[in-house]
Amino acid sequence: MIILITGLLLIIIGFWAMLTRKNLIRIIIGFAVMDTGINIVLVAIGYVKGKTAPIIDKAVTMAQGAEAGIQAVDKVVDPVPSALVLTAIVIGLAVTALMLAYAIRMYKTGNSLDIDDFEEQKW
Amino acid sequence: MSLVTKLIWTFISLGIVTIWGLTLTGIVAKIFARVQGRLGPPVWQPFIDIIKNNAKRTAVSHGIMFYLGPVFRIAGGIGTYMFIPAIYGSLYFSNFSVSGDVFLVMYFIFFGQLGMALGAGEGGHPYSAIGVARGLAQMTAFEVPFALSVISLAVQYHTLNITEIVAAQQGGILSWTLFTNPLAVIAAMIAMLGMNMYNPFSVVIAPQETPIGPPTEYSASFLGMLATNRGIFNAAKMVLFMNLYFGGATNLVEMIVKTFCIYFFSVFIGVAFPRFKTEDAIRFFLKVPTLVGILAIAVFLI
Amino acid sequence: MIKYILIFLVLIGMAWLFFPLVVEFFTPDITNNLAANYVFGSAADLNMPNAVTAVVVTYRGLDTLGEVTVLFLATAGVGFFLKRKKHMEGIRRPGSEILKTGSEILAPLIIIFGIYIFTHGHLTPGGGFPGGVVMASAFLLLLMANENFGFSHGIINLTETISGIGYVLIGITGLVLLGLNHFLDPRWLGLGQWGRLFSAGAVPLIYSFIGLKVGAEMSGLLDSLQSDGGEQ
Amino acid sequence: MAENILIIVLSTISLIAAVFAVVTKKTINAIISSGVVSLMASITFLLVAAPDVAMTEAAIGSGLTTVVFLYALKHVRGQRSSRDD
Amino acid sequence: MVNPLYLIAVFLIGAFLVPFVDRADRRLSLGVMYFSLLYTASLSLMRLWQLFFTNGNETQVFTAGFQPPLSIALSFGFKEALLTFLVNLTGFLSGVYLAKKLGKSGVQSISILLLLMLGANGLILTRDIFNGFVFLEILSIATYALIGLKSKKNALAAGFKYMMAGGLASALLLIGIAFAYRYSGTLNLDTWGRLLIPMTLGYKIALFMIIMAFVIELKPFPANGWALDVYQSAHSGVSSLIASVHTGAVLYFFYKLLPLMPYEFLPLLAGTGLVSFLLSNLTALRQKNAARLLGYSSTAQTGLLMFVLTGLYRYNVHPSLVLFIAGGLFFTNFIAKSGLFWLAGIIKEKTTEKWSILRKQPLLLVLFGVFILALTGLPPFPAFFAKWEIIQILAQQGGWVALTAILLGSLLEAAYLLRWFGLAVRQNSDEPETASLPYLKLIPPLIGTILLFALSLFMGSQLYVLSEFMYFPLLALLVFSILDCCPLKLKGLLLVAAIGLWGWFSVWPRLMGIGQLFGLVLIGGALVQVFGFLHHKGREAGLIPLLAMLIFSLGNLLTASTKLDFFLTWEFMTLSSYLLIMRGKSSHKAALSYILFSLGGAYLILTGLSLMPPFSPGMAFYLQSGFHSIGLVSTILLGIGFLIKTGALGVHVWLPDAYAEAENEFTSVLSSVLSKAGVFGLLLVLVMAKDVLAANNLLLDALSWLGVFTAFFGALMAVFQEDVKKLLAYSSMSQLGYIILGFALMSHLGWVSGLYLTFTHLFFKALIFMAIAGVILRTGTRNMYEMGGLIKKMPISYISVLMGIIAVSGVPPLSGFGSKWFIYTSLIEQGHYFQAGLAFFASAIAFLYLYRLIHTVFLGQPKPSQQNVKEAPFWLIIPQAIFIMVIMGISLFPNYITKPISSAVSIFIEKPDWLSWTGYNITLNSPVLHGNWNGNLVMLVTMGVFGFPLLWLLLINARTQKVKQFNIVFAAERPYKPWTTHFAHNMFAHYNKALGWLITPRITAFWNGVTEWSHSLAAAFSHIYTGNGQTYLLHIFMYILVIFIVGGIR
Repeated sequence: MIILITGLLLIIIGFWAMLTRKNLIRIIIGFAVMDTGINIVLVAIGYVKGKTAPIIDKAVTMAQGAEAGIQAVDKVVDPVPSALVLTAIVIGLAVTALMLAYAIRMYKTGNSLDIDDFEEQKW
Repeated sequence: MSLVTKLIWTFISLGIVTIWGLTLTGIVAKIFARVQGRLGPPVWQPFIDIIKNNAKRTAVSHGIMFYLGPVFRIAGGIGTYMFIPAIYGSLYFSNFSVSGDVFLVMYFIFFGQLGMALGAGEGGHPYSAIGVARGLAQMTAFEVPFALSVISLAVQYHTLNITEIVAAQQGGILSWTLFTNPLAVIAAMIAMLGMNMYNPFSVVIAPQETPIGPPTEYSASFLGMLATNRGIFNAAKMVLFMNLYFGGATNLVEMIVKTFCIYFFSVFIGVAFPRFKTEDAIRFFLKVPTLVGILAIAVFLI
Repeated sequence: MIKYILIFLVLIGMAWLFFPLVVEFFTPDITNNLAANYVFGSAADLNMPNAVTAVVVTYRGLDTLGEVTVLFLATAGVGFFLKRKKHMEGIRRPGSEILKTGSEILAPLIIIFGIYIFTHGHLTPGGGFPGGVVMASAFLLLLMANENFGFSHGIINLTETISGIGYVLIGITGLVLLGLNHFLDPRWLGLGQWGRLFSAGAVPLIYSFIGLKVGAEMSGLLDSLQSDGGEQ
Repeated sequence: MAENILIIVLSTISLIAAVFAVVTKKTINAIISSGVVSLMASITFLLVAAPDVAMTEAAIGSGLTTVVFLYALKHVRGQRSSRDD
Repeated sequence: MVNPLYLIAVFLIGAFLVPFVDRADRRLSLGVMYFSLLYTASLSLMRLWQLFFTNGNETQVFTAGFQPPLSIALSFGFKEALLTFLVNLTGFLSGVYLAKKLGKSGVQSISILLLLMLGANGLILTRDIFNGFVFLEILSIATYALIGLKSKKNALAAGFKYMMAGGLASALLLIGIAFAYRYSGTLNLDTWGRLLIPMTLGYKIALFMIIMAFVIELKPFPANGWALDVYQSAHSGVSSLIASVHTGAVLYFFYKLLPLMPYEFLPLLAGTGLVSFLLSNLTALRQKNAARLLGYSSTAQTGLLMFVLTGLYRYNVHPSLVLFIAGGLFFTNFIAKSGLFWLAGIIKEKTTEKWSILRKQPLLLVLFGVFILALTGLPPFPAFFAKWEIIQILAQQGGWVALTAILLGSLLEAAYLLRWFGLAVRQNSDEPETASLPYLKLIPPLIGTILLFALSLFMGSQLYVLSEFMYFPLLALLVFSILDCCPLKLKGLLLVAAIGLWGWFSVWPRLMGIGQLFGLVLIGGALVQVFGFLHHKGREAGLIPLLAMLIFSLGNLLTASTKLDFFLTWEFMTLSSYLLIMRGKSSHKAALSYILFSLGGAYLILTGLSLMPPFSPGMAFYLQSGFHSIGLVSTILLGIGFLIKTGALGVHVWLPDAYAEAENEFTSVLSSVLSKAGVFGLLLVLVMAKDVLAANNLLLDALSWLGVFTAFFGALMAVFQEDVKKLLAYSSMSQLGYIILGFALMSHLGWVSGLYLTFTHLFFKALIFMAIAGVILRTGTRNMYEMGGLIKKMPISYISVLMGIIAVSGVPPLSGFGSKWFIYTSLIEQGHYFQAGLAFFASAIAFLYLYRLIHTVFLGQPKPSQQNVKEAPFWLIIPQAIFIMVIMGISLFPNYITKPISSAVSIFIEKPDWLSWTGYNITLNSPVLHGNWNGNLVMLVTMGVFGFPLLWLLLINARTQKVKQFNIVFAAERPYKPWTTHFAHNMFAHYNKALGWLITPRITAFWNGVTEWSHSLAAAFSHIYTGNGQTYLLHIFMYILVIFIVGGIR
């Protein structure tokens, strides 16, 4: 629960940064914070009270193969959100990197990092 | 009645009406002169003019349309008369009124005017065009009360057929439209003032600034034809008014008296009033007479 | 000013939007059906202890393929934006002597550690992504230490291409060997013995390709980023 | 219980770091603190039984992302003064 | 079955391979790209083939050998196959288009393009929501990267704004997916759809966030500023990809998500779509930048599609029909929009004003026209059928708000698109010859056009039972376009022959009664006038094909047997006439107002038709109409729609300019023939609305007053025109007013008068227009005061005009009087006395303008500059001669026309006993009115009274002295501005003084006000697009919250 709230708060802080910061890099940091928040939310959703990680090692059961699976089912948390988060993290990185590349290009062509300097097209 | 007899009687009727029409013109000219304190031309002056004009040797023509203009004009005059039954109950004086009803007559009046306007147009004289423009403009305006009045008659008598309209007015002076539908008569009579183009609606001919208006360029036999038409056409119009509003005529004398009286009405007004400008004339016709015309219809709707 | 009020309102509004999610949230005691199936299946069908890996590499392998692609895309995109002009290498500050020496010793170790992480992805936490990143960090270290460290683009490209195509081909192998519905099915290779490195079918192979690819991509990304970024 | 307290502490740190990342004047501080947020998150992940995620988050989220940011910052150094700096 | 995974694998391998092979040669990597795109397109095509010709029941494929929901499933059914085919083909075309740019920009861009296609394909294929998210990210990131292909500041800024919006959307999506997974326990769409999950608030919010993420990606108004910037500044090839591929894929996934959404979301989404459609189109009105304009149009179309997918469910529409509609709209937009973006890239001119250089490039112009017309929703393009179906559904089920919004939006869209088209086509441009075309770049739009036509044919032929002759107009267009390189005269004669044969053997036998009469007017009238067009010296490219299309559609209008047939034909007619008007020298503004009013009218007609019960195919529409009875709403809508075509007062604004600016000969067709199509429609309405009208007397009264006011004001406005064609245009309007007046009486006599006037108006108006066409051709001016005395130079034209004006004015003995007589008698007979009075006034006013026309042009003083004017060319004389003969014929023997009309009318309104023919005498013996008219006798008497004086004159004027026109008793100086003293300049100034106040252009001012107002509104709306990325982000947030609150989800 706490984790979930933390995640959502991080997301909103990310929104805040996106909406108020003028520096392109700071806006991107806002996105990064938001991404982290989302990841936290995702993991929080997968958590099951008192269960261990979905890795069937000796701590979970000594059994092997199918039997291990039957025994482990009740003892581990949901692996799906973890899998999703893995993907989300990587995608987050990809987007962040691309945005930064954009910011750099914009800086080179427009000689500014201020988002207010990039509003030539409108209406 | 064979076609030949019909044609012969038509010619007789036409002859009478021409002579009467020209005489009427003469009388009016005389009256005008007397009112203005002049001696004036003799009553038969129009006949003299026509003969003189036709006898002229040289005529100037600006082209075919110019040549045809007077023909159109007189054809319009004669045609108008042809489509009106002159004397009620007389087979011989009914002309070709079976061709159509009062609308035919109203539209045929335009025939001559249009042709004349075109002929004058080819003359190339600006005065002609100005005169025509004024005449047409005024015409559109006075046609409105007249049309309303005719519609009122159609409502009243349930017919457009002139003969039937006259028939409905038989039986004493009180069954004339003049008394059964006075509003329509008022509207129509005011419209007639415009039609006859005497003062106050004489700006079309405008003797002062555009010498005699449309026929400016015409001379010789053309002018003669136009003058002839003036007689026929005026008489035809008077006959029409007589038929529509004053009980028609059962014999020639009645016809002559009635048409004279009707014509005299417009002359009387013409002598008494100054001239309107075109736009004033238009405004005038579209105000009171039109309103009267509308009322004339409205009384039948209530 | 109005804008700031609006922003404030919007943030409050978003919190308000999220609020019911929090209110209705509770930490459950049991996993749901799908999760149970995954955990069971990873052991039973795939002979793989790490259920997360089973989900990532096999059950939802297509996602991971996409994920690798996203990374590839980002690298390509960054490379595209920060295109290196020929002969316009940026001048880097040389690293300190200690860093240089240290990096020479550490880099191979880090690379080996990275390889370990992704090859054991089906057994222990970790896998291709962290492994790849660890490998890339070795590259980063070298990059920081040596001013003239010219990493051969040929090698990066080759690694990327081979591992990428290899990944796809493994997927297609499943399709060819096992049938229509078996894209990315690792079971065409023997499932092996529980808990061993060479078990769980082609999973270690796949994760290796992923690791290599991620490593190469991250390296490429860093390489592009540290370059001067083209004309000014 | 201890776990919960730890989680609360971690959450608090990450929230503070996040707010700092937004309000700080210097971009470099913001980058570092956003890395801290990620790091706290990855520790939290360890606590809620998601070691795979924790590793990835640590490596990518807090590690690589920060490096990428720093490299980007290097490119735009000498920028015209921006309002947030 | 073709495994969809091959699509994905091919793209992936291609993308991974490209950087490697690029080391060898750039061309090699381009080759890999083309191969991948073509191969995947052919895979999709193969799949389509399979689905059609072999068993195609199984559509789902799983990965990793497990059943969903464990694994990810992909679906590859008909929809997916078609969509991926289109997407991949477009991808290939874009690749061709971008070849040069990609070759220069580096190997990464090639990979990125391939991955963009991968994302789109994956998004279309996948049945897993998270997998969808991954593919969406691939698609989006690839798009972001490609926007940077143009390394300009604006493009980069736009790309960054796009990334901000896209990043926000993905964040929402991810949060939504996480929470939704929490409730559903699955990510597979099919499994999910079968679950019954209690709709708690949290679940709803999760779903809301998921769907809103896609809504944002679909760029709804007003949260779409970033998208517009992108469209404007990105490379046109990339913009085209975004508008087609990106939007298409996202939309399809949006569609896949809909079954998961709670019922209450759907109207909300429909509403957002509708708002987006309407307001985007409104805002676009002010846009001058071509690419941005396309952006607005694209967002609008997406909005409409959103509405169709989400809004139609509530009308119990079969899902396949919804798909059909969406498909029609989608494919049209898909191809046309990408085509336009491609063209925009080829033209390289930013503002729409500059597009007039297209005139010099006929091929480009045709392509441009096809795309624009397809987007406007004109037939035969798929969007037409889609719109037809939408309106059918909405009208029948009472979705009036949606219907109004869609039609209004469509009209606005047509306004700016066609304005653009007009700018491109207009002739008075002096741009230099452009350099040679980039032929490689021309391939994609060319193939797009072919595809568009193929799809149109497919939709039209496979899904509707259209009568085969419905295709004749298109066929004619095609055949004569092929023949277009032949000499004009040959083409024209071929056309006459073709229409003659077709009319006689095909159309005529299928007609009866009123149909035959209108057949004579529409086909016969047009046919005769074709000759007039043949006098031109050049080839007149495009003229004959369009004319053929027009005349064939006029014929089809009569034989159309279903509602769709009728409307399709109506639109064909509108389209061809619009293009013909565009041929005028500076007609683009006039044509625009023509097509806008026409389309507005067509939309009303469409709505009205939709409310009517179905008509059975095979039996001509007008015959069936007698047995149908339609409701009040339908009556009014159809009535107004057809009245627009006739140019009734209030909606006449288009008429004078369109008539004046069209080519002279075509003006004649417009006035004499085309307006009769509106009359025909009006007649149909009156037939079908008999019951309604009987119950609502007010309606007929209103119609009759409208008719008489049209007649009156038309005449009055004609009086004050200096431009001869405008004068005649207003005159036409006036005459059509009489026709309307006649029909409004709903009596036998009234209809006879209307139909009689329909005929005579054709004869005399075509006659005058053809003659005036010759005059304008010879004198080179339309201002009457610049002409004069032409009677000597052009006597035949003069005779034509003379005949014409006598007939128009209604002066006996010519046929015009018949119409007057019929109209007055029928009016009085029905008790419409005041209308009769006003009509009389109007017909008196007609004398003014008619005199002005004939006098100023043909009489009076000849102009020195027109000394060498010759008679009109032979080809123009032909129709005049024919019409003169016809007029004389029916004047002498009116029975040949009055009797058939009366018997045709008696099918619908029985002939009263009191109306009878004795010989040539038409007698009216109604209890309320007696009257008679003997046209034959009048003619004979007139000839007689005309003949005698003429004879007399000829006799006594043996020696008439012929003088020149200048030989008059008049002299004056030549002032500085000669025309101001010309008596014919401002000829009826006194009339203007008296009655001018009646014609102050209030109605024009009203319509101008409408235009002005909508433009200001557009400006106001467009100002929300401040260009600031953060503001756009704020818009998105506010948009989401507003929808959340408005939707009452919480």
